[in-house]
Amino acid sequence: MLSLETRIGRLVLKNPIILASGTCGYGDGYRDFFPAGQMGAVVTKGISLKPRAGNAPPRIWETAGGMLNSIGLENVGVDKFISEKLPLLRKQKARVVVNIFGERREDYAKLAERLGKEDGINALELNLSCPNVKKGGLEFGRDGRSVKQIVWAVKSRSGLPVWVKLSASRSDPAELARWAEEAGAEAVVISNTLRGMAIELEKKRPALGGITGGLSGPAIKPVALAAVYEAARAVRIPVIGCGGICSGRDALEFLLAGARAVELGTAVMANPRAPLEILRKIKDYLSGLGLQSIEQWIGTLKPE
Amino acid sequence: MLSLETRIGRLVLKNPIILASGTCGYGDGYRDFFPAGQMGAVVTKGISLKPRAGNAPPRIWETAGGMLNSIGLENVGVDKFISEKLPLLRKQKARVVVNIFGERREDYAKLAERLGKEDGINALELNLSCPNVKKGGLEFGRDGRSVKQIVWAVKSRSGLPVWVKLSASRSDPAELARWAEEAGAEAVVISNTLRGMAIELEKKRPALGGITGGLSGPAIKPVALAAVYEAARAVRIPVIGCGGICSGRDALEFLLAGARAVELGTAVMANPRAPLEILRKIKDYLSGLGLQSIEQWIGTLKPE
Amino acid sequence: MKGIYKCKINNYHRIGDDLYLLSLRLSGRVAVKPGQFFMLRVREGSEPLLGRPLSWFRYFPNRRILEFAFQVMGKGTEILSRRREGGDLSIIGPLGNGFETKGLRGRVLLVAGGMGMAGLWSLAEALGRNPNCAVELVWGVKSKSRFFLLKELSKRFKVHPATEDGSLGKAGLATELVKELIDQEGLPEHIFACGPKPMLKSLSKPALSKKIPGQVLYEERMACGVGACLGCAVPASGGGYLHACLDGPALRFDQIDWERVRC
Amino acid sequence: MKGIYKCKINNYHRIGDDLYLLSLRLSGRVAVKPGQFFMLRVREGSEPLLGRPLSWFRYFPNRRILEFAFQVMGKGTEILSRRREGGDLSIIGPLGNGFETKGLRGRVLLVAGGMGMAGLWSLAEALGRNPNCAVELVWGVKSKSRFFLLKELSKRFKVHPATEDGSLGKAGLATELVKELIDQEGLPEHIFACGPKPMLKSLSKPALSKKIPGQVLYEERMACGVGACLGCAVPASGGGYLHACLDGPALRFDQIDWERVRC
Ligand SMILES: Cc1cc2nc3c(=O)[nH]c(=O)nc-3n(C[C@H](O)[C@H](O)[C@H](O)COP(=O)(O)OP(=O)(O)OC[C@H]3O[C@@H](n4cnc5c(N)ncnc54)[C@H](O)[C@@H]3O)c2cc1C
Ligand SMILES: Cc1cc2nc3c(=O)[nH]c(=O)nc-3n(C[C@H](O)[C@H](O)[C@H](O)COP(=O)(O)OP(=O)(O)OC[C@H]3O[C@@H](n4cnc5c(N)ncnc54)[C@H](O)[C@@H]3O)c2cc1C
Ligand SMILES: Cc1cc2nc3c(=O)[nH]c(=O)nc-3n(C[C@H](O)[C@H](O)[C@H](O)COP(=O)(O)O)c2cc1C
Ligand SMILES: Cc1cc2nc3c(=O)[nH]c(=O)nc-3n(C[C@H](O)[C@H](O)[C@H](O)COP(=O)(O)O)c2cc1C
Ligand code: FES
Ligand code: FES
Repeated sequence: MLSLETRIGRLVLKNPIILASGTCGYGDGYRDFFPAGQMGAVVTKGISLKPRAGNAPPRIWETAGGMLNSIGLENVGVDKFISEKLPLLRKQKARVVVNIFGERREDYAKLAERLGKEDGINALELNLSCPNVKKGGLEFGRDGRSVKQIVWAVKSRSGLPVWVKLSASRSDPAELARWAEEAGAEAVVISNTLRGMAIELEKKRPALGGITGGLSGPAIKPVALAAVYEAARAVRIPVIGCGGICSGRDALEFLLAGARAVELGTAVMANPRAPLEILRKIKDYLSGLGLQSIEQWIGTLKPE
Repeated sequence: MLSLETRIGRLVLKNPIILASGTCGYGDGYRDFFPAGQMGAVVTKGISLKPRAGNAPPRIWETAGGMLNSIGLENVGVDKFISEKLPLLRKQKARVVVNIFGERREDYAKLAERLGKEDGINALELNLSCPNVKKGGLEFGRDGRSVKQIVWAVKSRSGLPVWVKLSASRSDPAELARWAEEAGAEAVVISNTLRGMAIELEKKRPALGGITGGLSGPAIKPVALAAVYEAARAVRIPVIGCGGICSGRDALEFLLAGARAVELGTAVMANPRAPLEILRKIKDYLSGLGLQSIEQWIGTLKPE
Repeated sequence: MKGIYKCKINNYHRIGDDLYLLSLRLSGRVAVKPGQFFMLRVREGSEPLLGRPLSWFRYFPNRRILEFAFQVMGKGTEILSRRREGGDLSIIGPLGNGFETKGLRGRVLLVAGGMGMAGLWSLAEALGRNPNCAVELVWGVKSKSRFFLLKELSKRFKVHPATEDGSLGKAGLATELVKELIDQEGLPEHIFACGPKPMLKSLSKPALSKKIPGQVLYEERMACGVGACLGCAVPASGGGYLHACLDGPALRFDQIDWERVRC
Repeated sequence: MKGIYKCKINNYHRIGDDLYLLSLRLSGRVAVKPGQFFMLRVREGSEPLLGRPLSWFRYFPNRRILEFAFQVMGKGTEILSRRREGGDLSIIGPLGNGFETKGLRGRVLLVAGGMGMAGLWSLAEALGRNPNCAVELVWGVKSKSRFFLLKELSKRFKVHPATEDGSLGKAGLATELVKELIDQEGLPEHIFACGPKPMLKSLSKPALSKKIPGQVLYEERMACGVGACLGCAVPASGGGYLHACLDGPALRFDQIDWERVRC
């Protein structure tokens, strides 16, 4: 029997498939299609201290092999998240990772303190790489020292495992992963969307209401894969791969490059059955190779 | 009559279509398909002081909406370039831009000195953003101070207009564009390829001989467009757009976002007729709007 | 219940210029309300990535036939227009809230702009079965080749056609015709509208100022269609945003901040 | 001369398992040498981005018919296999150097691995017309369903077939059969080979050690096909790289540094 269990710091996931932040609502967006509990973990939409309305529409635009979004981190805010969303999530028997986002450094610490007191949260994922907001996010994620400070603050205030989400856009994720590791992060997630833009030619205006947005989907897969490969060589903490993973083969490639788990975003929106299909393919493939455990696959890319 | 003339610093191009470095040989790679002289300019393959053999094959790999290359800056070296390639180029009646690349900062200065003495070169394009070599290139392109030093050295040693080629991969092109401007660059070219990677699953090995490579083609268009849009707002020197431009509409979008010219790479390899088709489409579209000059189009994206 | 349905393409009909009627055979039954929609997976290779939202058009539960009417607009609908009969197609739905029709009575005006008729057809049929309602339709299109099944519709309802080029019916926009109708025949009890945003926006003015109760089928770009991505934002009259795939696509005129609706 | 040719798809034939013979009608004449190839544009939307290199298979100048034989390997060839007769197809070529056949005489051995026969067919025909040459073919495939037009070939040449599963001819690899042939009948004057890299690499050993002059048709991934991108690097025996689309694809065994050839 093949074991798909994968350890991310203190946390053991029953399999390496995670639903990525912002693409599965507050973790339960696909309850009509599959039980979240079948996933290794689910990550909530990014939560901020105050509720955020998000950016003006249009917020979604398709591009070659990918899509842009400029949601602008619309969310209900931490209070309502705790009172209304978390209770539902607790019922789902899934590992719950809460993605948090702040405009100022202190915001992360405050969010950590609030969420650290709640039951049913298995880890915090720090969004230090959102291209869709003016302040915070990407800015912090480009400066090693800020990354370190924020990770440290969140870790000490919440007591929860801290995952740091980085982007291969305009910063070097392997370098930043080192800072995150130093500060005690238990995993880095690579990559968030890449900053991008589309234009409506006939109307001579930006296609997105937020002008620029974040590129996700198959188009960015090679970029994310390179970053994961390099980060996995740069740090000892687990790297979680994310970016354009749409098939079992894609997921197997990220694991081969050194990721200990993968997050799925765009793929699930395009096909709610994708997570289960991908899980099945991983099982079949690794069993076909006669492996006992996914550990025998992770990071075994031939160096040459 | 519509004028397509566009001014890039000291240089006037008869139209905004430029063949990008590395995708048209030493500027004359498509002589069997169209005269290079019909382009606004051609940019040569990156030239280094010494000849370079380049990376091990495979060097080309297709990805969703794009392609990876890891040529590794194979080139004949500056001596042979001057003796064998430049004479052919001079005959082509095209604006000639020589792309140069160094492993150390001094290399750029030495190249500038050599090339500054030659006739038939209209500008130097500094590759500060190649993801395909271990030393130099991308490293310099991530650090503003290095950019400034190199630009200054090349400018003063060659006397030629200096274009700086940046990447939206792991650095902020708008920020670096400011450094380039300060140092006296006459244009910035955005963007080079994005660092990426592919894996051959069945063989458990990197698909490219060079392990990682550079992503180009439609997949990166949104990333390049965002970077061009932002850089055009950050500097007063001309921005030249590059990245996934495959159609007249794509080119018109980059111009709208503020680019004063565009470079075509992957599109030409996929279809040698692309440059002329794109030029025609631009003409038809702008004439259709009743414009007299492409100046009336460049940078006129509605702000909102 | 929301689900993924693997369907067989039963048949295709061209019903006008770039207009198609797609008939699917479902594997099981489905409960659909007028105003609800499905996401159709048209993907070939990695493009187009996302599903395409289409209102269901007609449903024949006994034969398990679900129909969609669509216009070729871009890549996705183009691919859809050349899929083969007998082929497979995955659809996700039914999605969204559907129109609110409880307690409806009196004169009801349905206003369709172009392909918007596809979103109102099922509503018209449902209201047609309601003895308390008198259904009237205003349907505006660019040119008469953009009408589809107009004869069938006209047999069953009072239809006021309008064409921008005057090739059939009233020359002008649907909204102009609505204004005339109101001037001549008074306010209807309820308005339902579906069409391009400029039409809906212009319709919102008389609807709100004259306090005619009404609902629109609001089309916004979607990624997931199931409320998971917050992509389909609709400016809400109270500030912030509603979400077309969850709170809508059927929304009351007064739920929307029309000032912030970009056309 | 190299050029872009807009062709009409004249017809398609399935010639084996996943094997197709594609016949194109050119708008003009073209001068082709055995060993040269064309880049076929199979793009639909933005995928697949790049052209696909295929050796020309047969050419009938009077009817302006150019044929390609190909195996479905991935996305590009799959699309190519379902293009419709009568449709348009853009091809770029003829590209590459072609085989060197000047002054050739005596026993000439052509060694094909699988679909590699597509690259040697035109050469066999040309050499067959050379009265100074005695052409012999070794053709190895996985299983007999991978042979195509074998009967036609066998009528005109001495063909030694081999299959890995033993379903036809000798059981084993083409290279093993070549070794046997050499042992039994002595060294040929010249070897031409086309097939997967492991086959070429293994063939290079006897060819180089026994100093049999020979050429291979070397397949490498290409972006431009015209020498503009330096993508199609082949490890050169003198160090550095040759380029398959410019210096090749026909290369002498001794031009290549087989140690550095990755399989
Ligand atoms: C709830 C709802 C119901 C709809 N019902 C119908 C219907 O019954 N019949 C019909 O013909 N059309 C309907 N539409 C519009 C239809 O979804 C678009 O015409 C279609 O998605 C265009 O896809 P494309 O690939 O051909 O065009 P492209 O322009 O290539 O599409 C690019 C992207 O934009 C999106 N998009 C483009 N136009 C629209 C639009 N008007 N609304 C939302 N997204 C859009 C696409 O889904 C895709 O993600 C409906 C839209 C919504 C939101
Ligand atoms: C000079 C030359 C002549 C050829 N002649 C023939 C022929 O006559 N008949 C035939 O069936 N095949 C021939 N091939 C191989 C053929 O080009 C590939 O099988 C084809 O490109 C596969 O494309 P795909 O999209 O189906 O596969 P995919 O695997 O999806 O292709 C992905 C990418 O890899 C490239 N690629 C994959 N396999 C090869 C290969 N073996 N060589 C070069 N590039 C490859 C593709 O061009 C594409 O860029 C030739 C190759 C070369 C270089
Ligand atoms: C609609 C949308 C909303 C997203 N929201 C968030 C978010 O709130 N926080 C975050 O860290 N990442 C967010 N992301 C990024 C995704 O979690 C993921 O990192 C990215 O989309 C790349 O993966 P993919 O290609 O599989 O989608 C969002 C992505 C999309 C497409
Ligand atoms: C095969 C290949 C070789 C390249 N070589 C160079 C180079 O030598 N110097 C350079 O500055 N850019 C080089 N580039 C980058 C291109 O000039 C261009 O910036 C990039 O491909 C993005 O544009 P595109 O999407 O239009 O191809 C190369 C790109 C490719 C695909
Ligand atoms: S489309 Fe995803 S929330 Fe509506
Ligand atoms: S494929 Fe571009 S040089 Fe050979």
